Amino acid sequence: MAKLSFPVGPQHPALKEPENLRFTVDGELVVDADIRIGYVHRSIERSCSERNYVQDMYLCERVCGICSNAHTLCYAMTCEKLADIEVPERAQYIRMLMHEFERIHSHLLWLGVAGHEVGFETLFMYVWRDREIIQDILEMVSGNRGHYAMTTLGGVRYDITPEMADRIREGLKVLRQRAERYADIATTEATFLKRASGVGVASGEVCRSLGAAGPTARGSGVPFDIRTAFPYLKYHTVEWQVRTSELCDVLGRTLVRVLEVIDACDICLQALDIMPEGDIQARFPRKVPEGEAIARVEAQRGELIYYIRSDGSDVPARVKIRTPTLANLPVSLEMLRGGQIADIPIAFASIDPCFSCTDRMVVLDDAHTGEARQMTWPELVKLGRQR
Amino acid sequence: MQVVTPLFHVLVFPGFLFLVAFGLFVSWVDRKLIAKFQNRVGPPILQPFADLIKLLAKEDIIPEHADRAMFAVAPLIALAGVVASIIYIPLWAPVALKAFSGDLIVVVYLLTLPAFALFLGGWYSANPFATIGATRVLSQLFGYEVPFFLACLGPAIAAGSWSISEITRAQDNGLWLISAAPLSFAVAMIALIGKLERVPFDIPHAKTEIVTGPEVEYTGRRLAVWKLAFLSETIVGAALIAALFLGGPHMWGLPYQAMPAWLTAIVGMVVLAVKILLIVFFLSLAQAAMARIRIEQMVQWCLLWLGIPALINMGVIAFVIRQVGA
Amino acid sequence: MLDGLVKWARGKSPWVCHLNCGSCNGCDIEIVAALMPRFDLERFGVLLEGSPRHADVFLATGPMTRQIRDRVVRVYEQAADPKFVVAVGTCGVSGSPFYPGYNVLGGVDAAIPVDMYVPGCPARPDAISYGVLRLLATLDPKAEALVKEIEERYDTEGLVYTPEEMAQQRDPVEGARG
Amino acid sequence: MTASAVLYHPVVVFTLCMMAGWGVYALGRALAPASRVIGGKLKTYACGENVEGESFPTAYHLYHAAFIFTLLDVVALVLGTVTGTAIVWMVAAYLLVGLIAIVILFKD
Repeated sequence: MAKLSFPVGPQHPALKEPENLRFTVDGELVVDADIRIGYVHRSIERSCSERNYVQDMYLCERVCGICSNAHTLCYAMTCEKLADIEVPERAQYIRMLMHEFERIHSHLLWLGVAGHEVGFETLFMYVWRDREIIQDILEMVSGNRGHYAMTTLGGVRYDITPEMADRIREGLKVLRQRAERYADIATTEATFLKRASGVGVASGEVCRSLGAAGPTARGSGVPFDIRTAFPYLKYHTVEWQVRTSELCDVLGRTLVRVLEVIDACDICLQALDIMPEGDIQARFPRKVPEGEAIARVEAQRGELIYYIRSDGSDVPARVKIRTPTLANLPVSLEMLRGGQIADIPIAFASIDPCFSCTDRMVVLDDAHTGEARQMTWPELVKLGRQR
Repeated sequence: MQVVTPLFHVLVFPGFLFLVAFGLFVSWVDRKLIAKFQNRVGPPILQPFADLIKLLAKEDIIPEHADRAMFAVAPLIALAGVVASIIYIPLWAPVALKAFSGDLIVVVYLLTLPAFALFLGGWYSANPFATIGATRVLSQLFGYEVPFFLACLGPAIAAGSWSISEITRAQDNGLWLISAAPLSFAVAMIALIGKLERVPFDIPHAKTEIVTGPEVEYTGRRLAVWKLAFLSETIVGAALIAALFLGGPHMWGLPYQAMPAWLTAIVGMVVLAVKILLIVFFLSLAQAAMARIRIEQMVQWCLLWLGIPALINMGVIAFVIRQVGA
Repeated sequence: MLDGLVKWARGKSPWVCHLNCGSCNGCDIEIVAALMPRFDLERFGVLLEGSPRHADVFLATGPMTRQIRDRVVRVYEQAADPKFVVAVGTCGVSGSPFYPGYNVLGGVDAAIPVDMYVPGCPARPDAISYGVLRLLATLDPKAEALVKEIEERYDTEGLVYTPEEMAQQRDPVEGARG
Repeated sequence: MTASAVLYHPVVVFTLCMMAGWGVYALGRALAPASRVIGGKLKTYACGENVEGESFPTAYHLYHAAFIFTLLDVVALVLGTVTGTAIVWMVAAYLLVGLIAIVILFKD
């Protein structure tokens, strides 16, 4: 029988981002899946070595529009390690609040998109309506609906006033109720279950061996979370637990995310109560001492790692970003193979892919031997812009 | 007159123009209802009309590898099949414009034409997404068509006729056939969702999977004709179910004897319109409340949970008739 | 008469298609947010279409990366006339802040013609709605009244730029770069 | 046959409706701008990528559903043409065929 091969992306309604998946199908059955990335490669890592530490902050924030705060947080933590700066207590709490706000907004966004992928438009609309609550909170605190620019080197830029805290509490209480309702819908709606249960299966074993991160791994029963494994900020001062699910399918990942929204609300409510008064910024030097540092945070999609090497000037010698989507891609292809065409969008979306985080560039001298070479900035510009 | 009246009926009222106009209105009701269910404001009343005019005024593209004739004719077949069947469905009186023994079969088969046309249009678009969509259209047809047919046969056996007009007239006493064939009615409603390819059975058009399926390559006026075919199909399908199960244009309690002929016609039309809108309300509700399922789930589920109830209901009716008849 | 009808219909029924030219997702989620209950663009007849063949208005986001350029051009070509492009977000307008990067060719207009610019990082949903309405106002005189009403009630200064306004804004920058 | 009987015949009605649909095309042709072929406009839409090939045949795996559909549909059509008391037996036979078909379908 003829096998049909077709591309999904770069412009496809299921994908909000340009990436190219190529499928070979036998009827409705996916025989093979392959992925081609690089459409969103914007030369960020290299550009970081062209700008100073403060400017890089804004560039790293724009790696991704959904997890922008996780990127600035991780970047700032790395720089602070390099410069050996202690961040004030209150700033750490505010950073944690922002981190969790962003998790709420991102998980709700994902849940809505998951509804869209399986044709459940009403869930999509409802979730996104409720997501506006957290968007309002973010806007109130930082002044923008996305790219909050809240973290700064040595602390945070804005304080949370008591009036703000009250409004945050109100909003989070509503959101918590709504999240419980969505957990209920996800586990009881018959058509949603038909599409989520047993779809995109990746066992805990597979997730471990292919290095999956974040909710993708936790949805397969791998209880790994940077927030407990390598504690940072003030997570040890609040009560919460690492959510896992043994279902190993889309439903498991959905449940993990919805429960994490509830947890995030709890974390924020506790943090607002125990937050000490005090400074929100420490002074950060213009030049950073020579050395290298790594920081890792649990972004909403999984483990995010920043590596920075400093040569003692005000410009980093190298910034390297390892994003969770890159770690999750091999698992996602495992999920797609052997599935059905209809499951492609939801199974692929279940890792919450983010290609703006992921795209890299490799220049091969010789495509057969795979020999790579080093290029200078002008050479790169010439290569990239030539027509 | 002998020529003009039928032409008027086919092309203007209740045929082509009326069906399109009413279909546009009903599709606005549908979109508005869904918007309300989803907590939104929804489009203004003339929105479907504006969409239609805009589509007509767009450039027409035929992809280079598509079969030009098939690509052009497929939407027309779909539209014509749907519009033609309205002539045999009772609209303002319990008798249709043209009734003959077996017109139920003709209408049911005319209503399968859009599915076949969609298959042809998709297949000859020479596009991978359209091809997958086209095969899905056929697979889905296998799922809903038999239950729909069986469900329509329920009232036919109860009324002892294969003519829609006869079946509608049999309900003149106020006893709607939904009472005799409740299972068939439920099956017909669900199968209608499959026929109209709406959520949860919008599998051939699944936007996030295969873009829009068979009509992915269609632009401008050809897309407009597809849209017209789909929205007319909603009306005709709903009118057919109303005629078979809900007494068509008839409403108990209304003093038909005391009314002049023209008034009964208007009242009948309004009653039928209300019934159609109720059925559309059900369709919108289903669309708002459910996710799309997969094609093989759909086919299995339909044959099992629609086929068997329809068969059971048919068997019970046939058995009861035999007892009464004996 | 027919001409007026067509203009009215075009202004009333913009089906949008989302075109990501290498964006960071920030503007993309705000575009989706504009379709959601709070802003509900369907009031103005906006429908999100998947296939560019069905679309009238492209909402293009992001700096034009080298890899995506040819694909974007092809998708744009495959849409039926008349078609319009709204560049959403500061990256879509000029490629900033990625512009000096080796793989970034500039804004959306580096590859396809743009009919309206909506700056912002990310562009707000209300700004995107306003940008689409401004675009429609150039098609349909009736939509113009709506835009006037909005401009009277809110401060819309600098939310949206037409290509002419953008050219004026840009000139000094281009000079500095050149 | 009178003129009205001919004009209400399903085939004639169908043809008339086809012509009405053609009228919609004609109206569209009058309203739409002339087609300009530029670049890859006529190329197959595949998410912006280039796909090779002039047709995309695909495999099919729901043959059992197709088989049962054909079987039941033909029998239902036969049913539709019988009248009188024979229908009861026909329905019984049909029920039997239908149930057997469904058993076959869900056997595995």
